[in-house]
Amino acid sequence: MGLLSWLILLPFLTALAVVCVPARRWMMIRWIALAGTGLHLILTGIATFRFWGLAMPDVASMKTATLMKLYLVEQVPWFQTLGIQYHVGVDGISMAMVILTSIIIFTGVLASWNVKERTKEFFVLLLTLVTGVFGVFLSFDLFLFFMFYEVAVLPMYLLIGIWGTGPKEYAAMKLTLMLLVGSAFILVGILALYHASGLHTFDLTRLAQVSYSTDLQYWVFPMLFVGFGVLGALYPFHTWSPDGHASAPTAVSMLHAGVLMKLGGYGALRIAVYLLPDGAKDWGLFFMALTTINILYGSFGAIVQKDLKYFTAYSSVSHCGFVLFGVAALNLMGVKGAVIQMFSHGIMTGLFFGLIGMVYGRTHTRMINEMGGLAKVMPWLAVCFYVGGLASLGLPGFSGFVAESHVFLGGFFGNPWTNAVAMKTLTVIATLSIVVTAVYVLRGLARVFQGPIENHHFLELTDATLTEKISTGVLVATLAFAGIMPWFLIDLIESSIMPIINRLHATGTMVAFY
Amino acid sequence: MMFQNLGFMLNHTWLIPAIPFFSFLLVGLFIRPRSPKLAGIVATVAVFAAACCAYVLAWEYFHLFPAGTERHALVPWNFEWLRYQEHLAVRAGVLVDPISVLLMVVVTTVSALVHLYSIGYMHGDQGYGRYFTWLNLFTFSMLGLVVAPNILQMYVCWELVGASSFLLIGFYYEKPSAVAASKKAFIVTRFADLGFLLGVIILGYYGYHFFGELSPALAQQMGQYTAGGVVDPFDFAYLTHPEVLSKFVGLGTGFLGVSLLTMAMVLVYMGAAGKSAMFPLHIWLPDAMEGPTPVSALIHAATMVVAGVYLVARTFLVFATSGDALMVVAYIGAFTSLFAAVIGCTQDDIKRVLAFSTLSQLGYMMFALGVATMDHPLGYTASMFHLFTHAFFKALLFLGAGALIHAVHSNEIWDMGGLARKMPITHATVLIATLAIAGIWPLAGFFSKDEILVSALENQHYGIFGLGLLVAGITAFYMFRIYFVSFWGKARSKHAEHAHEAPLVMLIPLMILAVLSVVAGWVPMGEFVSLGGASHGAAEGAHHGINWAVAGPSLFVAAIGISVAWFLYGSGHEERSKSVASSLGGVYTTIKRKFYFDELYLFITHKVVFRFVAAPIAWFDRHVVDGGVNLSGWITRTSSTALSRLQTGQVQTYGAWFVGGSIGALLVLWHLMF
Amino acid sequence: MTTTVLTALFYVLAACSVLLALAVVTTRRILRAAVYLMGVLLMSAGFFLLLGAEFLAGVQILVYVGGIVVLLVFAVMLTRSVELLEDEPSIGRKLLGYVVAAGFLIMNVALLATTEFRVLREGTLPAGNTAALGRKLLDYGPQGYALPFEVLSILLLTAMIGGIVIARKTGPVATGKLEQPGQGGSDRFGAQTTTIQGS
Amino acid sequence: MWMLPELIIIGTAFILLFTDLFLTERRRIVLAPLALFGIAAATAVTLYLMPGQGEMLGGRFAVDSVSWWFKLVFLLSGLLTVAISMDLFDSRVAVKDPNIRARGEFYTILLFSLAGAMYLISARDIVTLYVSLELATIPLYILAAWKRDSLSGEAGLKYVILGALSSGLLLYGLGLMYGLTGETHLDMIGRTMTPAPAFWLAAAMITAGVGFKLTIVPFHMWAAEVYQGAPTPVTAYLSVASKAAGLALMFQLFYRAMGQFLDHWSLPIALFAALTMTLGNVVAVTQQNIKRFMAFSAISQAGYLIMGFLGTSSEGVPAMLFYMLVYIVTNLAVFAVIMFYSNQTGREDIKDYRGLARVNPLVALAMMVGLFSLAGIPPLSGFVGKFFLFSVASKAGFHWLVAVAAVNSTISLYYYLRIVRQMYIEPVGAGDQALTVTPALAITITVTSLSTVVMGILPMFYESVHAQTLTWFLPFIK
Amino acid sequence: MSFSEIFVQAPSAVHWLILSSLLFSIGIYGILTRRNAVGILMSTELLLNSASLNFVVFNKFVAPSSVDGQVMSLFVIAVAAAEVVVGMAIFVALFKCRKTVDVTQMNLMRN
Repeated sequence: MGLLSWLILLPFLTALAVVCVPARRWMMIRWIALAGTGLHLILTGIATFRFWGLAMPDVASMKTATLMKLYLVEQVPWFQTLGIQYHVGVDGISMAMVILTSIIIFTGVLASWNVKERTKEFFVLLLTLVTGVFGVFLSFDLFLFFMFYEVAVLPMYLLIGIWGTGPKEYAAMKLTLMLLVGSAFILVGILALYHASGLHTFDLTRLAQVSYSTDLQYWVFPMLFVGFGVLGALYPFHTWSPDGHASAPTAVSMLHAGVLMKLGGYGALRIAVYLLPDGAKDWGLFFMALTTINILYGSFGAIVQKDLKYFTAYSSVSHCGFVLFGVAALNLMGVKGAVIQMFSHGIMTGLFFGLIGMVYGRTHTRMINEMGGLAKVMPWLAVCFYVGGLASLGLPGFSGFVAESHVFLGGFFGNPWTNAVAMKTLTVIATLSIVVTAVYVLRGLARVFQGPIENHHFLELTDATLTEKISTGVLVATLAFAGIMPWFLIDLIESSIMPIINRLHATGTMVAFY
Repeated sequence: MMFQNLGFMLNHTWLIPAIPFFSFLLVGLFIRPRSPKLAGIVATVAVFAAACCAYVLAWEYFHLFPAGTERHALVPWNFEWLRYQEHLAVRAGVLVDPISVLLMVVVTTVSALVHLYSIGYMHGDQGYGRYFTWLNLFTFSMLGLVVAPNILQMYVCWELVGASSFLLIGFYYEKPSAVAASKKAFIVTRFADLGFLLGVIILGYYGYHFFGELSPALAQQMGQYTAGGVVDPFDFAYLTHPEVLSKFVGLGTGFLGVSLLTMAMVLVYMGAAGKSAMFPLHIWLPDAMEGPTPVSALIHAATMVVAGVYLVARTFLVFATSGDALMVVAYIGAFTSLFAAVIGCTQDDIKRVLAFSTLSQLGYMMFALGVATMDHPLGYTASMFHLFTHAFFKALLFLGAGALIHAVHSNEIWDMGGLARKMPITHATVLIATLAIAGIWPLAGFFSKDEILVSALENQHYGIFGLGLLVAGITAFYMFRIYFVSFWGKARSKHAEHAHEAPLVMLIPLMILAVLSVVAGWVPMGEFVSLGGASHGAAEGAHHGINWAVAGPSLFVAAIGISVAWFLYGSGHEERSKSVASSLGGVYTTIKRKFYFDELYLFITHKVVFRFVAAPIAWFDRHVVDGGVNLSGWITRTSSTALSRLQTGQVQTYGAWFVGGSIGALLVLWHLMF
Repeated sequence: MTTTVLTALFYVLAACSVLLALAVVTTRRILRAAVYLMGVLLMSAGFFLLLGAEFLAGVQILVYVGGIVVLLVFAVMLTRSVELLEDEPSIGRKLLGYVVAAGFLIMNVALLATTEFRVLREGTLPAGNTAALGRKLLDYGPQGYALPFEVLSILLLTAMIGGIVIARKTGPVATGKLEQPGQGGSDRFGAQTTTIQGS
Repeated sequence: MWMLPELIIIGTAFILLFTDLFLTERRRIVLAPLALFGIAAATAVTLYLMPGQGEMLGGRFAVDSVSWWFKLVFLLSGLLTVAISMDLFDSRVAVKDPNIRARGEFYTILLFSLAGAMYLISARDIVTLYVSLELATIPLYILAAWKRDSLSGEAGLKYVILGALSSGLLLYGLGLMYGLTGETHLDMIGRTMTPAPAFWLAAAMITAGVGFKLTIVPFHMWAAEVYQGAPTPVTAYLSVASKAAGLALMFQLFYRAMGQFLDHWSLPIALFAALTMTLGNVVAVTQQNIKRFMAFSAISQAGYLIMGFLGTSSEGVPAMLFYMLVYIVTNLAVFAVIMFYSNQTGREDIKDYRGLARVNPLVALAMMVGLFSLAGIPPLSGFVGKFFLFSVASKAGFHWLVAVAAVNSTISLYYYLRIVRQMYIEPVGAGDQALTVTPALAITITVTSLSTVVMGILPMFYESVHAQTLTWFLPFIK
Repeated sequence: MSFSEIFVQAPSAVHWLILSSLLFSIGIYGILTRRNAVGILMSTELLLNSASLNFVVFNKFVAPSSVDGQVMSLFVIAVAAAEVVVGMAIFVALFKCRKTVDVTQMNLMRN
């Protein structure tokens, strides 16, 4: 059993370990969860280094490759009669996503340190969820992918339903159902591809060797893209996200906004665009327009929000718009920007929701208007919040800028298949968001942290505890690291994006299986 | 390549931005939590070190090239920071050329002095450590901006200075007005940066496309002064290369009949205008005075606000290639200088007056650049010269004002008065600065202003020349207005009566700056800074002494301004000013209310954007989009109840369905078969 | 000549059986319906004779008329339906019945009339085919129906046991359900009443 | 020797019948284990004999791979039903139903019906087919009415009336087929059938008859009341074995007798499937009584099930068989919990399940696993089974049907989550404490829910079905 | 042709089939309209009867070589008997607790 299988399995084993602990020993449960996720962080580090060592020699050859190259591959036949196999591997994109997830879940466990009621179930579900997420990022067999995809979505229902706040059942149900309707479309698309390819396999790398008929691509691509788009908060299928995030408990909204929403962009890139280049060319402009709406709509929607979580949720809608925008731009910079944005937004929004949870735990309100001047009593949280805010408005020095500049350049540079003027126009419209983002971020933060303290019992509030400092510190450090030294991230993902781009340029060509 | 025989400092120019950066990290993360006092000292020392490096660098650079040869722009050190794609990367590095050296000197000097001054000024403030952290951050960002060898690094540091200015303006975060001001500053400049970004993207886009057509020899020739010998479409070395510029011209018109180059440059200028608070985007600067006074001195007078000017100077060749963009620069600059000067006459907050004077001086620099051309590039030099001198005397003015405020605990000039006797040193220094800005011989302002006016005249911009002359007069007027009101006459407030001289640590910077504001003008700027960087450049070679034909009138105008100020505000007869103000009536209030621009902006942001864009969108999302989702759920439930009505419990109805169903099946089959 | 007689006989019987059948489904006195049904079944015994299936006709009379109808009469008795005058079905019900039955009939006639059934397996039915039937039923070979015969016996046994178990007197019987409103498809009340009786 | 399983079942039935006479009320406790043992023995024999081919009685009774799998399905559902029903007669349960008596006959009749179903799939001529179908069905009328209270009786009444109607229609159709070919042997009918107009009449009749057993809309309406009124074990049996019998009937008639017209059938079957799953799911959304709710869920499952008939792809048969297998296990897991709960509390409403996860966490977990598997959530077996069926539909080109089905499974998730919500999210009702689980149910629940998981993860189950039945129907479709 | 001639021509398969389908439809009508459960049971008898008639008809007109059809109808009669037994038992049991067998009142369970 290889490293990657361990990466997938470790959270699940941790969950099992938690199951074995009697429920009243909640202290022990927390530590087990923390240990498991910490170990996972280490494993991820090891995997990253091994991947680096293996992948760097191939950079030159990948520049022209049209087939993605996987490393640390494990292939075990599963339902042979349908050509389903357990096929896990890793390339730059999934590596980045795994790192992201590993960080988020580690910090998430820290952030949910004070979950007292039904601790056991909470961590079991949380870890199961993460298992699904890792599975999605590492599996390269569509059946396996889809399986993990739903495993990642479903525990959310209970997590929100049980530990949530506000209209939690409604939010949980809405979230689950919308996401599963999305996955229904994905299923249709996957099956159509499976039968169209005639290869009798669900293996992504082999399905990519076929060039599908144009009309098939024409109707399958939107199905897949929208299906994944639902999870990627594609307008107008995004409305699960504000309610869901608002009523979810801290760690869950961290994980959900930070990681799960990335599954959408990941799938849209990995499966929709990679497998169906012609469809992507046909629909690119349409989805670019849609995501442009996303970007502005989300940021404008965030301006008038009263609840901090809704505020962040809408900003997430806007930022995830960048992801899909970059993907729809169909060129290297756009796609690269999309991937970087996935990473950076994951960290950023994880930080945001974590902080909101911590502030809420102290003030017991999330209403922006009821706060004010908190920077005086909780400077650490304030600083972290400002870092997050500045990162989210794309301040250079944080990863947000790297991503957004990539996406903008990508959109403006255009691609050979789409009307250049239209793409440029959309890009220019999208760039407006950097102003709007500044407006809402500064307004929100100023309301919460600056100005005099009106509510006097706020004066007794304390700053972050050690665990909270660690979790937020890790996230902030990651943001800054990715922003100041972007080349690590770029070198990591770039050569894995090349095949997708090359395939767009050279469609219909059969290339030998590596 | 010529990177062997460089001096130490040239090879290690990166130290100059790096020192403040590391001290920022050090102070911010480790020292500040433990001992604020130490933090202040470390930060100050660091910046002083940077300043020394800058002086050494200047010495080395200006002696690098034998006299008479062209001073090339060197990029002695760079590294690939951000690779967008093949041939489209950002090489972060340091660019050393006359103006960057000039700016480095100015920034480090003023910053160092301000740090020193702040030790005294901020003493005992609870945010002491934080203050120095941010100040270091700013210094780093500003230096990074100055040394940027490519336009994207410039944008990056551009944003960073914006952010640090935001943090420093909002330093007193418990003061709502300060918070509002910081937000305003950031958002307005952010809006401007949107233009900058778009300009950068457009330049990058076409630059990238031309890059492919470039002959390797040419590329190699472009990169000959760059470490690594490679240039990228974002590099200034590439953008300002005549070959590339001609290609840009070849692009022809984009839409609305505006050439793409012009469009790009106007957008870039939008960014510059935002930072330098040119006319429509000027509103943030006066409010920015909510920050601590030293901050205003450093950021909003001496350094950051001139970044816009610097940007235009940096890309001057591109602007010049598209003449229209340059005209935009010229006229907006000229208008701003007048506009701000007029408002300046009516303000009572000493810092605001200084802010408006800054605006108007920036206008000067801008139109100086605007009026310059490739063959009469004097304005370029003049602008840089004025930037240089202005940095010193304006910083001095602010710090002096700071001293006054420190003494009387108020910004209102009408709370001051009679301070000349109580604070002699401050008085002396401020007087020097005031004379300097009024352009009195032989102080710094005189020479630079004179050179600007000359350049305007040389390029037949008579209107702008006249306007400049007028503004010179007004400047003298309002500067002496505050001078008279605050220093002369009798004390108008209790604090003013018991005011006493500032501590030494604050006076030292004042005195140093006073000296500088005297001598800065004697620097033969043409020797160092000129377009194409040739020392003894052709055009201004003749222009060493003073062109009295221009200097005379300007001196005369200044004298008039001063005497008017004396007549209205001299000790004893302030009531005259009141009568004048009342006689002007509506006009006066309009000016005093800054032509109601803030109200206009408030209306646009709050009333229009929030109420008519954001709120409707939020409503739409909750009720229409989300409504759609809920509707689908409702439909399901309703149809469920409707359909379950079929289960009447009547077995015979079921039987009817049964047989009917079989008939239906038959019909379907029949329809399919026949 | 004989064919003419048989033909006439067919039509007569057909007419009678149809009329009787209609009477079965329309009469309001259930006992009469039973009698009419007996008539119908006798008629079809006649049909069997016409079709040359004497044994079958016999079985029809014995089992059906002698057995089933009697059983039905018992049922009528046991459910005290004798005296009660079954009231008319509602108009809607009737209409529904007409439409569906008519539709069914039309479909049938339309499709059957357009199909021509020709002889597929030549041969002549043995005059007295009782023996043939018997052989068929007891033959284990490819021609025989021993298996369904056995299965049928089990079926009848099951029916018998079941009938006894269900209809026997003993055992408490949950009463008082009638006043329970048949709402929402929920038989919670029912379950609870049984609970009460159980405890 | 091929008939051994059936004979064992019948033999067991007789033994039960007679031992019942000699036992006192208390001793009757042994009867259920006896029945269990008999079925287990039959299952063992079946497993031993499969996948042997062969025929007896001159071809009236034949076995092949598919019939073995069906027998396995029947036997398993019988086994589990008996296991569940033990709880019904267990003296320890809180709520005893006085009307449930005469244990021996109960099992005898159940086993007879089981035998009928097993003969059904082995029959090769319409006579045996019809008779064994009746043997499989008529006992169920009795069992439905077993409680003899008004609800149960009503269920029996509706079932018997509609059952008679459907068997009449089916018989009419069979008659026409006989008339069109002059054959009684199914294979011969299949070979000599010609698409005369009357054939479509017969086809429609047969569809009605099959649809009745399989609860295809609009022939499904009996299900709701019968499921609700019948004793819970019987409901469980109906929802699995009776449906499986319907599928067997459909195999016999659609593949054997009408195989050559199969591709014509695709569109009608797709329509029926879409109609069935949609109506079943939509109506289930607002149900309150859990048995009635399960009825509609079962209806929608039938809709998914017949997707396997689409097209003439050879994956259809194994996919349907595997899904049937998965379905009985999963459904019986759920019914075991329902049985447990109603026996302990006498409650059968969805909202009565509130807080179950707090008092009986493991039972609730089993219930959730079962429900999610029914909804088709990976990695549970329900998902895998559905996936294969969808794949068949997609291969036949019915992408729209796949979309409808997938969206439907989302709707179904909506109502399954209603129960999960009651169990997990809603607070515990005042004074609820842990309910005792009888050993029989404990074992049943454990086994079923575990195999629900295992069948989805271990490929061997599907692989063996696939390997044995992939090419089964090729001779029939020409 | 004249009235008499129609009657004179010997009944072909179609005549018989139309007859049986008439009976069948009448039976359906009965099932759908009868209020008394026993009456409905009778109507089902009509159904089965007409179906078995079909078999015999086909036996004569399609496959006279063997008596399969008659065998089938024999079985049908037996099955009908079983059905009646069960039905009757259920009705009687139901009558015990409901005091009626009117199917239109059998709607305790419904949505």
